[in-house]
Amino acid sequence: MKHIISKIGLLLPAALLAPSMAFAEDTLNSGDTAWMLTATALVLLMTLPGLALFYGGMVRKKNVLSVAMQTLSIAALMSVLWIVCGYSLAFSEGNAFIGDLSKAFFAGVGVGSMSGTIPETLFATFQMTFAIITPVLIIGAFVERMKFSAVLLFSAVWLLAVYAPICHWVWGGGFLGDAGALDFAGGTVVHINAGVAGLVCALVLGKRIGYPKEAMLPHNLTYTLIGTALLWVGWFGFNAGSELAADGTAGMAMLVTQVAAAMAVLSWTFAEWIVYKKPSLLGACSGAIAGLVAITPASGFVGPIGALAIGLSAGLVCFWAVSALKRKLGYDDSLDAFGVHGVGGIVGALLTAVFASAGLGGAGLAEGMTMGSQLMVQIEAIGATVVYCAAVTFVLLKIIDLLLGLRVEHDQEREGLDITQHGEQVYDK
Amino acid sequence: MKHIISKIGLLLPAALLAPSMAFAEDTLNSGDTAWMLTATALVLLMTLPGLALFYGGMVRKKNVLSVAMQTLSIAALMSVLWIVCGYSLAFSEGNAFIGDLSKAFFAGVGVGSMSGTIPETLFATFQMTFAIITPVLIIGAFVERMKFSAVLLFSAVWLLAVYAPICHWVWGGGFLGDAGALDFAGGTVVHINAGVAGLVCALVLGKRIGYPKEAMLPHNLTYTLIGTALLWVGWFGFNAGSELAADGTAGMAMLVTQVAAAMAVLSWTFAEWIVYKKPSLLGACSGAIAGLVAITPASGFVGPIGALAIGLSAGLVCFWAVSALKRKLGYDDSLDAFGVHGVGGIVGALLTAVFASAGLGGAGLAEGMTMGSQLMVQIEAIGATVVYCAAVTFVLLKIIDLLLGLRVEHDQEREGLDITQHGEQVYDK
Amino acid sequence: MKHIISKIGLLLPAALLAPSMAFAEDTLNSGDTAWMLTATALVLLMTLPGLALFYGGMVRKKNVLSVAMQTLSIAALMSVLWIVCGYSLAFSEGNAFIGDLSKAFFAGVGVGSMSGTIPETLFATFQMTFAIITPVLIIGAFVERMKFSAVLLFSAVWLLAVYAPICHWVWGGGFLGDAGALDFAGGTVVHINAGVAGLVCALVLGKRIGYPKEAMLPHNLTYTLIGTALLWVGWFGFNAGSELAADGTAGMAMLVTQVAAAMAVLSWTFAEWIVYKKPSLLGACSGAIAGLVAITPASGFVGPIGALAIGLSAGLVCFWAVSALKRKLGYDDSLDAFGVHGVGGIVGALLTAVFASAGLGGAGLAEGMTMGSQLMVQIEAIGATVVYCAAVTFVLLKIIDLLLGLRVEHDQEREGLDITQHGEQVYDK
Amino acid sequence: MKMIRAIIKPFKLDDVKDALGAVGVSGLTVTEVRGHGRQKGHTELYRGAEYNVDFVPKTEVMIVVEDEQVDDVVEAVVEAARSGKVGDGKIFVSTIERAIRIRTGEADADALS
Amino acid sequence: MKMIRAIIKPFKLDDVKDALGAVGVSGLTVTEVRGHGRQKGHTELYRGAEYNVDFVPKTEVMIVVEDEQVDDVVEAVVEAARSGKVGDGKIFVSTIERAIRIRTGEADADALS
Amino acid sequence: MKMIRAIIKPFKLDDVKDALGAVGVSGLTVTEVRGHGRQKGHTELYRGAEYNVDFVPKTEVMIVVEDEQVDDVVEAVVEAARSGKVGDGKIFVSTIERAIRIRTGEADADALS
Ligand SMILES: Nc1ncnc2c1ncn2[C@@H]1O[C@H](COP(=O)(O)OP(=O)(O)O)[C@@H](O)[C@H]1O
Ligand SMILES: Nc1ncnc2c1ncn2[C@@H]1O[C@H](COP(=O)(O)OP(=O)(O)O)[C@@H](O)[C@H]1O
Ligand SMILES: Nc1ncnc2c1ncn2[C@@H]1O[C@H](COP(=O)(O)OP(=O)(O)O)[C@@H](O)[C@H]1O
Repeated sequence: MKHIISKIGLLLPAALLAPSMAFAEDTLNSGDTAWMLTATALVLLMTLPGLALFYGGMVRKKNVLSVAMQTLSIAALMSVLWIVCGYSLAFSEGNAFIGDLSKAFFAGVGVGSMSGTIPETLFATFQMTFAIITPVLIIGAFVERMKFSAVLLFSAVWLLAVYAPICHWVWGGGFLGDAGALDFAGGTVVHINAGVAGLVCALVLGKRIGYPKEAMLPHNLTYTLIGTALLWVGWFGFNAGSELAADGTAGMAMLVTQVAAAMAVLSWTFAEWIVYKKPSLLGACSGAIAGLVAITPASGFVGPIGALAIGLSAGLVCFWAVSALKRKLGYDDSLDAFGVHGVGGIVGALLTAVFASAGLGGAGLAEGMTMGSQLMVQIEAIGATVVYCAAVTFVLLKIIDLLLGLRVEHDQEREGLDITQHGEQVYDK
Repeated sequence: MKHIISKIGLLLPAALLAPSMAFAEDTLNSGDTAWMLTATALVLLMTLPGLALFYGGMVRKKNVLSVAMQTLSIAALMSVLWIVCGYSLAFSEGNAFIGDLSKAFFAGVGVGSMSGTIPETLFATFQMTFAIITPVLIIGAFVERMKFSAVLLFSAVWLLAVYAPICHWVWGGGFLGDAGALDFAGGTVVHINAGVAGLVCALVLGKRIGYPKEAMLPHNLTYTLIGTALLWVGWFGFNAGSELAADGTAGMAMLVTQVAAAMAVLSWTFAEWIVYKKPSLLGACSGAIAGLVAITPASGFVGPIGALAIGLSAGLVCFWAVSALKRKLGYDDSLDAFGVHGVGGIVGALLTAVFASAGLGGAGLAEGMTMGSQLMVQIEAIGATVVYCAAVTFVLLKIIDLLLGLRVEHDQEREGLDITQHGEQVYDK
Repeated sequence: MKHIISKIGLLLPAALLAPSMAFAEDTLNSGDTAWMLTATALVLLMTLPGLALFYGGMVRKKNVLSVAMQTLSIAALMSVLWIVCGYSLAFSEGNAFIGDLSKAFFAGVGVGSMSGTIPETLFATFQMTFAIITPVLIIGAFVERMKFSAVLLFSAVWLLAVYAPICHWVWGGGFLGDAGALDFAGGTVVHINAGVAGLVCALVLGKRIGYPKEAMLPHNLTYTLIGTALLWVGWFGFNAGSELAADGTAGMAMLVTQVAAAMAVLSWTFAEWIVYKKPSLLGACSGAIAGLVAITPASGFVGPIGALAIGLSAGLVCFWAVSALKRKLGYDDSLDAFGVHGVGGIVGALLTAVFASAGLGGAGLAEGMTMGSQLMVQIEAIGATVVYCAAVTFVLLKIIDLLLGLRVEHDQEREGLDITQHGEQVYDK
Repeated sequence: MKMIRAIIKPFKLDDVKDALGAVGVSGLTVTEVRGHGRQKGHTELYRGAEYNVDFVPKTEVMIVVEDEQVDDVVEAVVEAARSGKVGDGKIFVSTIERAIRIRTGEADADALS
Repeated sequence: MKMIRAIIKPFKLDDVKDALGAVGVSGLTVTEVRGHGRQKGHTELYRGAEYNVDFVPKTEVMIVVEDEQVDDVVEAVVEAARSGKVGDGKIFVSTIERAIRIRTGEADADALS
Repeated sequence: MKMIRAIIKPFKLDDVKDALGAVGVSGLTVTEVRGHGRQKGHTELYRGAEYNVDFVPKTEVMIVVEDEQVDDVVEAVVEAARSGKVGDGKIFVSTIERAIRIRTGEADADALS
């Protein structure tokens, strides 16, 4: 989204001059607006029902509804907070680290406000769907054991204390964007951020009772398949939508998104086939998500060859992360929020520096950047995100543990969160 | 859609002058057309599979397929009837109460016919998806007990005798539109209409055997969740599509749709948490739909603050309607077609008058309207719809009862409609 | 897509003159691009998760995941092959029978390359989704018994040896397109092609163990319903997207798609109601797909009346094909790839010649064509496709049988492909 | 002690449970089963292919009681589960030699709650 | 009367049903169960984590017949359910003291349809 | 031979299986059931309507062993399945007259693997 932001920058004064309740007909492009309306719907589809099903299918039957409920209510809560002050903290001018409250409650954002060639309301809603999915990604790390009240409180505070600033750093005019960090659609802001937060959650909350001794098989892999497919389709909105226009870059972003996802399905599947003798659907689904994560930061900058390379790497590296690495380190990141989103995001952020170069089919680096210097900027962005996110997430969890307690009681965990937290069961005759 | 209709009115002569089989390149806006193609797909998604799953997940296992089959075949039947004469009755000139048959079988509607900046075929298809979903909403009131043949006959006649005229009143040049009733995307035409028809169905058909003594638990809440999510995403097409253009109002409509739905999820969830001690997924899903229903009439007229207020109210009022009110009155509106769509629609129609005013962040009322006078117009529109819909629905049901009988036999109801009406079972090994 | 291709032909030189990495701002239409971005997402949705669920719901529980896995991994493999050389073979100049390798690895296709009014990357991705769905349609014929390795190898070779040439014949500048064959969105290229290949697969692989003696009931008809609905909605992208623009023809294509699908639901349902006494959901779903298949070649050429006729015919003829014809001939086309896609595609291809004529509400035949001569061209296109596809498919299967073996072992088939091929089970507690 | 297993129509479960409660039985275990008997199942049609579905969904209610309660229990079940139509089901009675309550280790009569 | 419970491989159910029909048994009740025995289950891998799935899906067929029919029934089931591979299952026979047909109240031999 | 049927809490199944392995039992058959007893179920609320869910999910473990093993098996199950809370379940023991291994036709003691 980087270079778009500067476009917006240029157009912003014009938009501000326009009377806020009238159509600024001169700058609105109906084609771009049409695409962004669609892209916003697609990104929401990723969370609802995409992630709810992707994650919900992987937990045990007694916890399916709790995953769905966490997804739905986090989505609702983030939407409201985005209106209240999240958008303002991320995208108003502020300083290099955080925005200000000038747009709290969408003050001054009317029907006629523009953001580049699209209405600002639409830009804000599109961004809202990113602010929704990021905290929901984190729940993959702590499902089946965290209290519902603690989940809500954690997500709310995390949005304001971690997501909004990092989003500002990269896309909102903050120091990482200024430094030239390339993150087209959220490899750093969304995926590394959520992955690292997930890892911290997994470590602070501890393992599920019985892990890893008891078999904790996915309850319904069809749900996981549906979730994967909707995430994939929705990701077109995520990546090609981050161009904020219906143009050649959006077309290329869609193409490379498809290619990287496909290649990662193949690399994960074949790796599994070779190592464990059987290629599994869960593996193929995991590969798809890994590829989609990794192409996210790169999607506006690389070409099909870059996408093949990124997909290939993401499939192999994430496969290794969730099977070998996780087992070795022994934490219980239940649905691999870190192994897929954290690791895949890092792979993508680094390879963006490589394959963005025009020589490898990419859109080319900014003037004065070399592959090496770009790589340094990417590492800086990853590093800043990892350190800040890990530290603040840790502190937030500790505070919430004191206030509410993080985990449900032993017997509640045994009986399942659906009945004990929500008073419901997923199936009946 | 109100003010759009007048836009169309202005453009219509131009469109009619254009030779019907040639492209009227001068007026077609490809961006608006792109968005409306998408919006049409999104609204169809609300019914297929959205409503089929939302409703199907809430009935007992023995009736899941019957809900799906009713949804699918009503959708098909309404589509064909819309071509035959439904569209013409709703949207051709006619008089203040009903259109005429000048566009029956889409006479004169060709590839080059325009409706504002989009092809008329597209406008008609978009409207068709509204004519599909409205009768399907009604089935929520009578599932698990109505004969399939009676369902089809009722839906067909209801479309022509109730939906088409009321649609004409509000959007087709009829008396309610002329009076200045605000119904951007169908709070009155779709939701109040369907809700009231549902209530009449529930009263005429009577309770399900065993209601309310036997536990009638939702068979599969995952289906309900998927349905809710697809309804939500599709609703972007419903509301932002009702602008019939990709512009600032569409962007705002999408934003307020998201905000109201989110706020209603929270208000229903917290109300349930306080009253019944546990926040349930079914509650959160119900809240989402309630909020979406209530923002529907308001979506092109209010701002984010209005959306927060409308969502908050809808969640609380509908929660009260389906838990306290329904129990008190004792009818068996099985899946709360009235409690959610009827009541939510009324809440929305009334609050539209309030939050449309510029002082509260809305787009402003028409010249000469005050909040009070607008409220009176809204009440008039609600009143006309409730009375006409209730009366005609009642008569239709009584006639169909004589012709075919409305309810399946006692034993068929016990055994379930899937086997007895459709010869199928939902699961097998 | 026929007449579009010629449009592109005219525009191509301009696009080629444009510097490949810069925006060719003068020709890109953002509205058309917005619609095609959406349409591409919609067509992918048809396969993932559409077809996976449509087919997956109809097999037995022990094979659900294998269907999903085949769908997902074929989709991935076709995507990568499309980049490598599939797109080039289908759409580069070459000769009348096949393209060349000039666009292998998307050589020369950059951010600025145009294809008509949209980016070429987008055109290629849209076409990729067609190349994905066609081999996946075929699996319906051989599910529950084919080896996973053989499935992958077969799909890969079939794409290059059968799909790419036939696609070139019709849309890529080949002899059928030149002869004036009408195939707007893939009746011949996609559906007849997949249907015939499926029939050959069913014949070469032979029947499933126990067929037709044992009851092989659909495992979960809800999945089939979801799949049907997503196919339907996605088909709007397939058909209206094949216009490659957001214009009046796209609007009409969407309308006739809806009408034909709806009419076929009704005709299949009522046929079943009369013949077998009960209208089933599976019948209604099958009817929807049959109608969608049959309108595919016609969708840019016919009007609503033509669509009603095509839907009516498709519902009845396909109903007869899958119930009477299949039983008589005795092959085990497990999920009716031939009965629905092959037969429906032929019905549609023939009726396109009839209802494209202006007198019957269509867009009119090309200059010099009569209904009779157009019918002859259609028959030529069908004939060429059937013969070539059947012959090459047969040879490929025989070779793969020698190399890998086509069928899983007897006991593996009994136990199910999920466990034996993929080491997974669809449900757990 | 006797074990009474009643195979009944699924929708009669609520009535049977109430009837058992009325004769003082509070412990029971329920299993979803499928049955084949005089009630012959039915044919289902899938895309024109006719399949015999030979098994009808039934519910098995299993109750262990002391010997003197058997007659009451059987009678209660027969009353509550009867619809008079074919397929109403069967009751089978057999002997149980020991019963143990896991929680307390109580045996036999004391174990039956 | 005897109760015969056969734990068999699920895909053998059709054959067993037919074989029972051939020896004059028409009433039977079927339950989905999971079994553990010599056939040891298998390991499943989910994202690299290896889990033992100790239980294999089995089908229990329960038939109540008069004493003199037991041998025929056992033989029929053994014939029909055997594949010769480990996991073919077991048959257990026990005594039933009373049988009642709910619909008519008929008892014992008359109750077995 | 005796048939031991233990109705236990579902999440205790792994522990029970291990405990049975420890006393030399390797064959067992498991069924998902629902139980009603002192543990009374709970109410669920759906859109404000309160429903009694009278039946709690339970797991039935069925083991056939030779007579002399019964005590060990019962003890093992009691140990492994006890949580001390209401609803821990019950064990019922009855007599089996014949056992046949389908694969080999072996009978009785030999049939129990
Ligand atoms: N001999 C039997 N052994 C085991 N189960 C039986 C037997 N006979 C009947 N059943 C069970 O009882 C159910 C009802 O029996 P059925 O013959 O259909 O009705 P009815 O007893 O009313 O004549 C069957 O579906 C089956 O589950
Ligand atoms: N002692 C037993 N008690 C209860 N069920 C048993 C027992 N032994 C075996 N079974 C059941 O029989 C099934 C088949 O037994 P198994 O030992 O795997 O095969 P086989 O009998 O062919 O050697 C098991 O899966 C289990 O359900
Ligand atoms: N008399 C009985 N007959 C059959 N099953 C019983 C009987 N009593 C209890 N059960 C089964 O045992 C389970 C546990 O019994 P319950 O009374 O809840 O706990 P506890 O035995 O710990 O007091 C019940 O859910 C039911 O499945």
